[in-house]
Order: sequence, then C-alpha cells, then structure tokens
Amino acid sequence: MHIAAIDHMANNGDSFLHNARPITKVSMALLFLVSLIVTNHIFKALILLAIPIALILLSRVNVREILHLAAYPLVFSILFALIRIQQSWVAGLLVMTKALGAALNMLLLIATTPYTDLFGIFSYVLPGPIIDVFIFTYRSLFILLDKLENMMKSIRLRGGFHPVRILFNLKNTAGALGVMTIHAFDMSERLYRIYSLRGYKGKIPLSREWEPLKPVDGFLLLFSLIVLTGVFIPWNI
Amino acid sequence: MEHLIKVKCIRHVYPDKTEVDICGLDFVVRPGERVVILGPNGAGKTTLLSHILGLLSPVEGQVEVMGMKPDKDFNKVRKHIGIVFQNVDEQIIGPRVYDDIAFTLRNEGFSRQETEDRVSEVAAMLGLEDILEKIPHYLSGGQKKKVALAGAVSMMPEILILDEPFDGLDPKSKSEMIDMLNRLNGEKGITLVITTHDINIVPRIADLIYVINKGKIVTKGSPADVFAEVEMLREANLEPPILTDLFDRLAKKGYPLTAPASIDNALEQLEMILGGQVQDEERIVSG
Amino acid sequence: MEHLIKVKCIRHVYPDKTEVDICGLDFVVRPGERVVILGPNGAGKTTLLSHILGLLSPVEGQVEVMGMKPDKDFNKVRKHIGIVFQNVDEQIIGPRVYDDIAFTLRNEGFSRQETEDRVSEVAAMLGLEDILEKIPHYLSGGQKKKVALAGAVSMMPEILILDEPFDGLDPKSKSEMIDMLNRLNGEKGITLVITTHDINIVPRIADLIYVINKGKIVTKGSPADVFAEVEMLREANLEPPILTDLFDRLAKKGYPLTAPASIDNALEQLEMILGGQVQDEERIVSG
Amino acid sequence: MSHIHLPDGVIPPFWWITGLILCLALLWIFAGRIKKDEVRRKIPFAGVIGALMLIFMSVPLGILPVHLNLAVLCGILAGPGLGFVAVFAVNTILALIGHGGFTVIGLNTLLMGGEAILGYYIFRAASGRLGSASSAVTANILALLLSTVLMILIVGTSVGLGEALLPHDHTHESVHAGEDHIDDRENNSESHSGEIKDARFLFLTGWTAVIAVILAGILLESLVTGLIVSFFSKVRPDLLKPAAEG
Ligand SMILES: Nc1ncnc2c1ncn2[C@@H]1O[C@H](COP(=O)(O)OP(=O)(O)OP(=O)(O)O)[C@@H](O)[C@H]1O
Ligand SMILES: Nc1ncnc2c1ncn2[C@@H]1O[C@H](COP(=O)(O)OP(=O)(O)OP(=O)(O)O)[C@@H](O)[C@H]1O
Ligand SMILES: [Mg+2]
Ligand SMILES: [Mg+2]
Repeated sequence: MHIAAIDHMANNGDSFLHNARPITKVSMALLFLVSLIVTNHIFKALILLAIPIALILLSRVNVREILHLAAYPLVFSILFALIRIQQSWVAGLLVMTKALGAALNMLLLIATTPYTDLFGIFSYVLPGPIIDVFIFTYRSLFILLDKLENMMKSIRLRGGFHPVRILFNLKNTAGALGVMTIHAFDMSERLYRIYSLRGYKGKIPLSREWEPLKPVDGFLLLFSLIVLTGVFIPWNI
Repeated sequence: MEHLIKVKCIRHVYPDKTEVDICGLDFVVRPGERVVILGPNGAGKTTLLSHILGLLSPVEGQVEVMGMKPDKDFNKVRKHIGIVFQNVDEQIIGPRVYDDIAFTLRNEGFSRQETEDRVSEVAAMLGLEDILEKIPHYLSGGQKKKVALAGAVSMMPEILILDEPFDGLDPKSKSEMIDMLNRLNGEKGITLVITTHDINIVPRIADLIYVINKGKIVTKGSPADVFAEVEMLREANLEPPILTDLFDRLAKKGYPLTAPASIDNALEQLEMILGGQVQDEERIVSG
Repeated sequence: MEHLIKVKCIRHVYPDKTEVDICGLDFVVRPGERVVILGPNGAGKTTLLSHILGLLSPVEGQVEVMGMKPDKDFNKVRKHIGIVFQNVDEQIIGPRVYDDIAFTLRNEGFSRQETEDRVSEVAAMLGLEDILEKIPHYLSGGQKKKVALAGAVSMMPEILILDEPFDGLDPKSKSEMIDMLNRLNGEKGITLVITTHDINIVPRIADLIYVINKGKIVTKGSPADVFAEVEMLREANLEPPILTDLFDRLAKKGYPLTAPASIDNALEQLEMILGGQVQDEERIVSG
Repeated sequence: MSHIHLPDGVIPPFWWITGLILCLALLWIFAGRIKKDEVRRKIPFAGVIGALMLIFMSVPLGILPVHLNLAVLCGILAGPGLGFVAVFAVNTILALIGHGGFTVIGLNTLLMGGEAILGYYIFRAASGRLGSASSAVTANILALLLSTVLMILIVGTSVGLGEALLPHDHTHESVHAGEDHIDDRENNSESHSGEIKDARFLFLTGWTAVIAVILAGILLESLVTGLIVSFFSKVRPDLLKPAAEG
C-alpha cells in the first residue's frame, strides 16, 4: 500500500528537506498551498507547480511512487478542467495546475516528514483525543495491512481468487474483510488493555519540544515567503 | 520426477529495499521427503517459502516446483501445494469450521456431495468431527491449527508447506501435530516442508535439514549430520537438540554413543554403556 | 510483605458465557521469586494473568496484589506491574522506540531529564541504544520483544508479567531473553511471573512452578519437584523437560542421578557414574 | 460514494472554509463527549475503525472500477461520534497522500461522516423490524442516496449550478481513466444539458448510464456491507448491538 511506501521514504530519506524541522515543512506546505489557491495567473501557477516538482527531485525520494499517487489528483482535475475549458483553455489548464501543484505539495510534505512529527504539529491545533485517533489509526493500519495481506495471500493460494469472476471474488473478499474486522475489534480490545496498563489516560505524550531552527529552515521559510509575495505582485507578462 | 522443488540461489528485494539472499547450496526437495528449514530470525525462511508458493518473484535466481515456475504458473502450482501459515488466524476464512475446510474444494468446483465426502474424510483423519459446526473464532489455538491443516490437505496436495506450525502449542498438542504430519507423509505420501525454531522436535519430523544463515544455505543433511556441526549451528543462532548435544559431548569424551532420535533410544544407548554398574540393593531402594 | 500476589479460587465468565475456573491451590507469589505457570492450551493461564492485572473481575474468588484488589485499585496496582503480552506488535505504542520506552514515564509525569535518564538506562541494559530513533514497524520480531520488555521495565516495577515471551524466537535470542530476565531478577530484584509452553527452558528461569489443568491449580513446587510428577504432567498435556525425563528414567533404574538444571550439569552427573569406564585407546580414537 | 475527490482550488474559499469550521466544531463536540473513563477504550477503537476504512478503500475488487468506502458500516459499529472522528482521521491521511485536496478535508469529512451518522441512526431504527443484514443494507442505501443528494447540492451551489458536479464513484486508481470519462459525462449531461452535443465526442451514452453507475456503486457497497454484517451476526453478534451514542 502507498502509505507504507511513503512512510518508508519519510523515515529513511536523507536530504536537506528530510533534515529540516517539521514546523518549517508544514509552514512551507501551507504557504505554497495559499499561493496556489490565490493565484489566477497561469504562469504563476505553472511556476508554483514547478517548485514542488523540483523539491521532490532534490529530496531524492521514490519519484515513481510519488508519480503514481499524483496521477490521482491529475486525472481528477481533468474532470474539472473540462468544464472550465468551455470558458477558455487557460482556465482549464489553471485548474489542473492548481490541483496537481497542491497535491504535490502535500506529497512532498509527507514524503519528507515522518508522520509522528506531523501529528505532533497537528496537536497544536486539534484536541488531544483526535491526535490520539490519528496515531492509533496509523499504527493499526500497519498491523492490519499485514493481516489483510496474509489473508489475501491465503485466499489466493486456496483458489479463492479469479481474474474475471467478480461476484466470486467479491464474496471471498467480503469474507476476508469480515474476518479481519473481527480481528481488528479483538485487537482494539487488546490495545485498550495494554494502553490502560501502561498508564494511558487519553493523551499520548509526544515529544513536542521546540527545536531551534537551522540555516536550512531559514532558507526554506524565506523562500516560501518570497514565493507568496511573488504571487501577490502583479507581473508584466 | 527427480525433484518436486528446486530453488537455485535466489535474491529478493522487498518494496522497502530490504534485500534477502538465499544462495549457497541448492534447495531441493524430492517426493515423499520430510524437509525442515532452520535458521535464525530474519534469515529468510518465510521469504523462501513465499517464493516456492509463487507469492513472490525473485529478482535473480530460479525457483522450480514440479517443473513449473510458481510465480508464472501460480494457478497450476497452487493446486499441488497445501499451506499452513504461522498465524492461522489469518488463514481461517470460513464462517464455520466446515466452510473453512471446504473453501478450496468449493472454489475448485467440487460438487456438494464430493465436498461433503472429502471434508468428512479429512475431519476424521484429524479428529475434527465434533467441531465442524463451530465458529473458528472461538476455537483454542491447537484446534485452529488443526482446522488450518485440514483446509490445507483437503485437496490432497502433493506438497504440504508449514511455516512454524508448532508455535504456541502445548507439548501434547505439538506431539499430536507431529504424529499427524508423519501420518500424512507415511500414508498419503505427502511431501513436507517445515520451518521451525523448536530444535528438539526436529529429529522426529525431519529426513533432511537445510540451514539458512546470512543469505546462504550453509548446510543440508540428515538430522544426525547437521546437528553434529555444532560450530556451524551456533554461528546461525541455533543449537543442537539437547539430547544430541549431550551425547555429542559424551562421544567427544570417548564414549561410544551416537545422536539419539528419541528419548527412548537415548535411554537404551546409555544403559548399554552403563550396563551392570548398579548394585542390586540400590536398584531395590530407588525402584 | 509476605506475598505480592495471592489468587484464591477464582471463577471467570466471559461475555460469551465461557466459564473459566482457576481453583485448587492458592496462587501465591512472593517478592523476588521467579514463577512459571504451566498448563495446556485453554487452561486459563492468560485469564489468570488478566485477573492479576485487574483487566478482568472475577465472578467468584479473590485476587490480591500488594494488598489491593487489582480490578478496583487498577490505577494503583498498575504502577507496580510491568507487562509483556504475547502479541508485542500491539503493545508497542510509541511512534518511535524512544517514545515507546518513555510512554509510561511521561504518563506518570516524569520530568524530561528523568525520562531521558531512565530510557537510556533501560536501553543500555537491553542493548537497544542503536534503535531508539526507529519506528516500531520496521523492527524484527526479536527487537520488538526487547522494546516491549524495555517499555515494561521502564518504571522499574516490582513485578514483571510475561505471557509466552519466548514464542517465535530463535534459540540464541531465546537464551538472551532468558539471561536478560534473570539479570532483571537478580540485579533489580524484580519478581517474574511467566507463562510458556517451552518446557525445556523452564529449569533456567523458574524458582517456582504452578501447573493449571481443568480449572484447577494442581501442583506447585520447585522445577525438580514438579517435573518429577510425570503422571500429573501428562494429564495436563505437559511433559517434563527432556533431560529431566531422561535422568528420571535412569534414576528409576537405580542410577544415582538427580534432575539436572542444565546440560553441563547433566554431563557432570553422567561422567560421574560413567567414570573410568573408557579405555584410553578409545578416547584417542574418538577424541 | 460521497467522497468528493475534489482537488484543491476548485471549491471557492467561502465554502471550504465554512466546511472546515463546521467540521472542527463537530470534532470538538464529539471529542468532548467521550467520557473520561471511556476514553481509554474508545480512542483505540476509533483508531482501529479509521484503519479499517483506509484498508477497505485499498482492497482491489478485480476488474471493477470501484473501491469500497464503508462509512456506513463504520458508523454502525462505532456509533455516530466516533465514526465521525474516524472519518476525519481517514480524510486527513488521504489528503496527505494527494487523495482529495487538503483544503476540502472539512467538506469531505462532513459528507462521509454524515453517512456514518445517518447510517447509524437508520440502522438502529431499522434493526427493530428487520434482520441485521437487511437493516445494514437499508441503512447503507438510504444514507448513500442522501449524502449523494447533499453533495450535489453543496457542489452545485458552491461551484455554481452551471458547473454542478455529481459525485465521483470510488474509482480504483489503476482504472481511473475509464471511469472518469463516465463522471465527465455525468457532470456534463446534468449541468450542461445545452452543451451535450459539444461533449458527445467524449461520451457515447447519456443519463441512463450515469444513474446506472451511481446505483451500481451504491448497490455494490450495500451488498458488501450486508455480507459483512450477516457474517458478524453469525460470529460476533455483540458487535452489532448498536454502539452507544458518542
Ligand atoms: N514484507 C517485508 N518487507 C520488508 N522486509 C521484509 C518483509 N518480510 C520480511 N522482510 C525482511 O526480510 C528478511 C527475511 O525475513 P523472513 O521473514 O523471511 O525471515 P524468517 O527466516 O522467516 O524469520 P523468522 O524466523 O523470524 O520468521 C528480514 O530481514 C525481514 O526483516
Ligand atoms: N475473550 C474471550 N472470550 C471467550 N472465551 C475466552 C476468551 N478468552 C479466553 N477464552 C476461553 O477461556 C479459556 C481459557 O483461555 P486462556 O486464554 O486463559 O487459556 P491459556 O491457558 O492462556 O491458553 P494458551 O496456552 O493457548 O494461551 C479457553 O477455553 C478460551 O477459549
Ligand atoms: Mg518466518
Ligand atoms: Mg494464553
């Protein structure tokens, strides 16, 4: 699954972006996002699209995986673009550029920032229990994915999967999902027990100490502010 | 056919770039053999089995099962292999025990009558008649393992592959499982490929042992031969079975002993060399 | 305090009406003891542990931990107990190994410095220094077990409870785990309560054994005593460790042997009674 | 069904900001309603539900260009409040991997979480009269139909009726291209009825196919929900006793 691949990039990557502070990367992503949303100029938008592409290349993450994920918003924005194209080609292109740029920004963020750091930053704005739900969701996801993968393997080996018999597959898949859901509930009960025993009281303590910014952080923040400003200044093109 | 399974120096790369090499000696399984794979945690035992099952494709090297490539001819190879994974919970899919044992049979289009007959036969063989109507979720660990085994043999496969089948079983259930597997091998001629960390039972279930360590199949041989190579075993986080170790050390000191296959055999051998040492009075006292 | 834990004839009813009795002898654990609970699959070992932890409340009977009722005084009792469940995957909470080891410390309001010191200490003790920054789902099975253990001992609890901690470990990792536990017991005085199906290692880790079978605690005693009751063990799907069994059978035939705690000890005892039997030539040949 | 895979920059700020605020308000309410002594049990539960939803979405269904969502099932199992919280976590994680825009997390959560909430209440109401499987199917169909209508309204009003969009079926990633044409068709045929001619070159059929695809999607998901629930009623009926509100 893609989340696993992304998670791996974020944790094992090594580039100036991986080394920057999470708060920097989140700020940068938000500033770029704002820039994209307010831009109504195709050239500016194209530049805003080029920036995350360049950064993704520079951060040496698995580009194929990113492209695969980026295909989704791209294809989807075509849909909206087709409507706008009836106004003008540029309007259509703009929609696509914005959508793709925004998605690449998010992908850049998640591919260079481990989820724990991200959730740590979310915890400044969201209630504690919600953050805990994030953490539990994420951790359970990996455990359950393993289970499901094994189950699907098992189904395949036992002749329960057929390339074209859809209803047949559906029945077996529903069976596997059902079994996995039940295991998941047992698991949630065990999680409850172990967490209680380990002193969980409704707030997972994250290490959220303020770490001093490094030169690279300053550079990235400055850069994204310049970009934002650039969006607001009228250009003569 | 000369060999059922042949694996030649494969290399696998997991999506996260973890590389697993299984090189060195060829891994060869002949019909009717009981083969045990030993090796430390993370050696690649499960990876090797996945290649044999066609669940993974090697980056390099060759895997051959009954003359076919399991990853290419998945649907053909699969029919000849029964499999019990380590975590049987993830393997039992049917809502009732009966449905689970019948799962493959139904998928392969057996008629209702045939399915019923086959399930009864397998259930009788493994002693599951009484729980056919039960919901697997509520079975004990040992019962679940038996159900998984029943599901795996329902198609009467040529090869049965088991990944750590004895984990979490109490000693008696483990013994029963071993007997059951030996019966399947003896009576039905099913070839067994097993991984386990439970060294002490290996002499009871193995004709042939392969040891994997650090990306290499470092040894193959009969239990007696492999367990004699103590240095190599320690190297691979393993150790010889307790009795083998004891007898080996005694033999090194000059006593004429050979690695025993069972505790009874060990007793016999020891009595032989101890013969006549005990005084009659003592015997009466402690008997 | 005379005893840390005392359980008196409890009965538990699970929501689906499954009844589990644990009656017979009282289950008593004294400070500093290493207690192993044996019993067949489904005997109620895990159920017993859950009661001691206060996760379940008995329908009948009494559970007392350090003079308190664990289900009522859950938050007090909990602080004195460290726990490693069988499924360590689910037990590791912290986003990173460091966070996981620090989890309980932070919940209990340790300062940053204290937390850091304690984590370093525990990590050093268990050899986890190098993986503190790792994310749990990239660890191997053995590493996960160690991390879970580190999280459990971070509060330096009086009692450490482990449900089948040796499952799935290769022999060397198992040995390391045993040594680690014995060190925790010896150096820190932590009381151990362990369940396992791996009979052969019990002599290395137990001062006291309880055997549960069919709703009853049927025996308690030192390994030597308990393993001498072969009939009772077989009754409970158990068997004595291989060496104990061998020596017991030899002893029954009159040889002056006692149950050995280790393979070295077994060797010594055997050599003693074999002493001088071997001819010099033989020794040269096989040596 | 209701998952609008809207990218960023399409919905006007007024709408997504309103959605975000409304969503956060609901989150705060639901988070506050988890009782202190239940929090230890409910939070891991919500996390597990969230993980399950993410997994349901990633299950390949052969050649069918559809993926499951099962918000209603999660509502039935987790109750309305936790269901909503879990949906929020799911949408945020999806947005982080580019699956739907970051700015529209609020709207997405309101719609999908709405399905969970609606599904829960319909299931509870129906299970007095029907078996659990039929109740689940009923709840699923009704909740999905309602949320689909709701989404058309939201998207329609916000983007402007002239550009109103019907929901996108849960298209599986590998087969997007084919499916998206169907969506294009539905968008155009609904909102640009005057322009259908222009769009013909893209699409071969009209309204009937659009409705068929939407209904097929709803039915498929209802079928799976029904299968899973009927499995539960055999194996773990206790899970289907409607979860407490909150
Ligand atoms: N899905 C996976 N993704 C990435 N790496 C994996 C995966 N499965 C296994 N590995 C890695 O491949 C190596 C071999 O793993 P494998 O499971 O085959 O070992 P094993 O011999 O079965 O070990 P064990 O005795 O613990 O079961 C290990 O280093 C493991 O971490
Ligand atoms: N959550 C549960 N719901 C219903 N029955 C249960 C539950 N947990 C355990 N049981 C039943 O209670 C009995 C005792 O189970 P327990 O898990 O305590 O056994 P155990 O001695 O730990 O076995 P094992 O050695 O297999 O771990 C068994 O019959 C089991 O089926
Ligand atoms: Mg393995
Ligand atoms: Mg147990």
